Amino acid sequence: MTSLFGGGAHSSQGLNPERIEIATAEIEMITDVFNRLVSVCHTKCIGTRYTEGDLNKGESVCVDRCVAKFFEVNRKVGERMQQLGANAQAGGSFGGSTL
Amino acid sequence: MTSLFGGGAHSSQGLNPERIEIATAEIEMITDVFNRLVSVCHTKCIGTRYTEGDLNKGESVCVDRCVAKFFEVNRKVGERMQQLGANAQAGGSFGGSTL
Amino acid sequence: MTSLFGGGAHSSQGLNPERIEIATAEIEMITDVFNRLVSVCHTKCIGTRYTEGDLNKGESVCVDRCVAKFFEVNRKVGERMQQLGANAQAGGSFGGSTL
Amino acid sequence: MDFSQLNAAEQAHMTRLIERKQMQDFTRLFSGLVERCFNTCCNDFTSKALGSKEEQCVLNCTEKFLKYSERVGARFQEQNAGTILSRFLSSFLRNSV
Amino acid sequence: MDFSQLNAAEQAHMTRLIERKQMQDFTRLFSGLVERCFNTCCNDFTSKALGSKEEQCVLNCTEKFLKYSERVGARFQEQNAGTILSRFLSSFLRNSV
Amino acid sequence: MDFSQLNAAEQAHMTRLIERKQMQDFTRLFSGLVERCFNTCCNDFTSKALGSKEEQCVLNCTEKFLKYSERVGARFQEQNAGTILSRFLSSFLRNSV
Repeated sequence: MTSLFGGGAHSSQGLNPERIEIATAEIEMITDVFNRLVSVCHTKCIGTRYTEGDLNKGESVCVDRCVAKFFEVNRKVGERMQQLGANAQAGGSFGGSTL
Repeated sequence: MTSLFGGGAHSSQGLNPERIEIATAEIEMITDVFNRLVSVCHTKCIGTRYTEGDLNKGESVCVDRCVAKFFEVNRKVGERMQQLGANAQAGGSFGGSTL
Repeated sequence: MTSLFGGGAHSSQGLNPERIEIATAEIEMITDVFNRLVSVCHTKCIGTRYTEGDLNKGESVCVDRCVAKFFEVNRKVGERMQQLGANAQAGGSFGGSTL
Repeated sequence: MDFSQLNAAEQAHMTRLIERKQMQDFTRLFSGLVERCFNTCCNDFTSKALGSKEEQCVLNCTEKFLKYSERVGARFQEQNAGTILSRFLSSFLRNSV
Repeated sequence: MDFSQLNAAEQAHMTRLIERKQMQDFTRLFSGLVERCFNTCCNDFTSKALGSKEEQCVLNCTEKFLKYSERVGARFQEQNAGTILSRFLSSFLRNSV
Repeated sequence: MDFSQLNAAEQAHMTRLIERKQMQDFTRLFSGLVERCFNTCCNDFTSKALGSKEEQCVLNCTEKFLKYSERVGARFQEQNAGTILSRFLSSFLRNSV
């Protein structure tokens, strides 16, 4: 019982639990980032008066720049974390060691 | 391996993975809506001075109206989404196509 | 099929579903509390000007007190809930009975 | 919720899942309550001890929140929320297949 | 995302998982939208009925949000987000083993 | 946490689950950090490029957040949080059966 995905199948036909878990973590990360992006750029760019249902010109341009900038920040934060030696293990010192 | 719930049992005794997944999605949706309702009506109706532990009259009435109005908005948003042709597949174009 | 963890193995070698579920709930609770603590004390203690990368003295002291106070509040809320007779079953009347 | 279209094994599975979800909801309710009351009641960090005003605020906040949640839960059920939402979800899923 | 390193069984498993995630995302998108539009458009609780101004606000809020999400989704894909993020995750995991 | 009441198979299962949770926590920590720093540091959308002031703010925000999280994590452990919270949960579960 070495895996949440049951079995220890490592054959080329079966499921390799580790590969599955990493792929799952990737999917969860991308979804999480996307959801935060949607929330954050909405607050930055979309007015709250709602007199119309269309995105106006200013909002559209703002959205494009907001997404680009968000990815730039994504990269900067990632680089800085690597410089500072944070990794998933160190990450364990936040949530992990609390367990 | 066509399902997260393992096996492809479609007999009347076994678990039909698709039915189970839809029922699970229903439960998750209702919980999610309820949690947001709790949060949103608390902000709209409950004072932050906390000089007493009881709901006062004004707060109680506000809560009842807030819940009713929230469901009205729920309906309106659902109808508008259907008019605009958004469905779970199209929904895939938010989180989905990002994968 | 009495458990999400499959099987009803209660032997000393197998998995006891109930014990596993309680341990899982514990882990989820601790993670949840920790994440909220991180968010809440950041807002209370960390300035938003970011002219430096270090925690200054004032911020460090604030963080220590914030964590201590948060646990104090944790205890008080827990005690009050028990006095008022709220338990996981009653908790079912929030999310639960909504299902 | 209406699980009448599910067979016995599926209903047992869903019941189990709902029980797990309730345990999860309860712990989330608790930590959300702590966060909310802490946020509202504690704003002085010149000391690590909880002041008597802060403590009273936390106790009232807890009590009021429990009463509040009960009221919201009761109204939620009256709205027949489960049925409405699952009908909504079904119609979207049907359109998407 | 690039699943080319996975075998057929693993790819099938991931496809299934992505489908579940999309269903989840959709319901979360919906409830998030309701929360957002309700929060912005409804501030008068002297009545439980939705006023005509509030209703118009909710309809516009919904339409605008869907258009907004589509635009963000398109930009997200152009950025090749999936590839960048999985490379990032891999490099951290590699460092940590 | 205290898993001494679990048998070997159960302990192995929980260890695996904790590892998964840590990976999840790490990715969530990362995306939460990006969101927080972006929110605080980026308020000018007349250009899509990150200005030098914005960039410095993001770098400092990241560094400070990591130091902050470490400090909170250390204090959290000193409080013996795991033990207190699981005792709390147990007592509620016991009352509810």
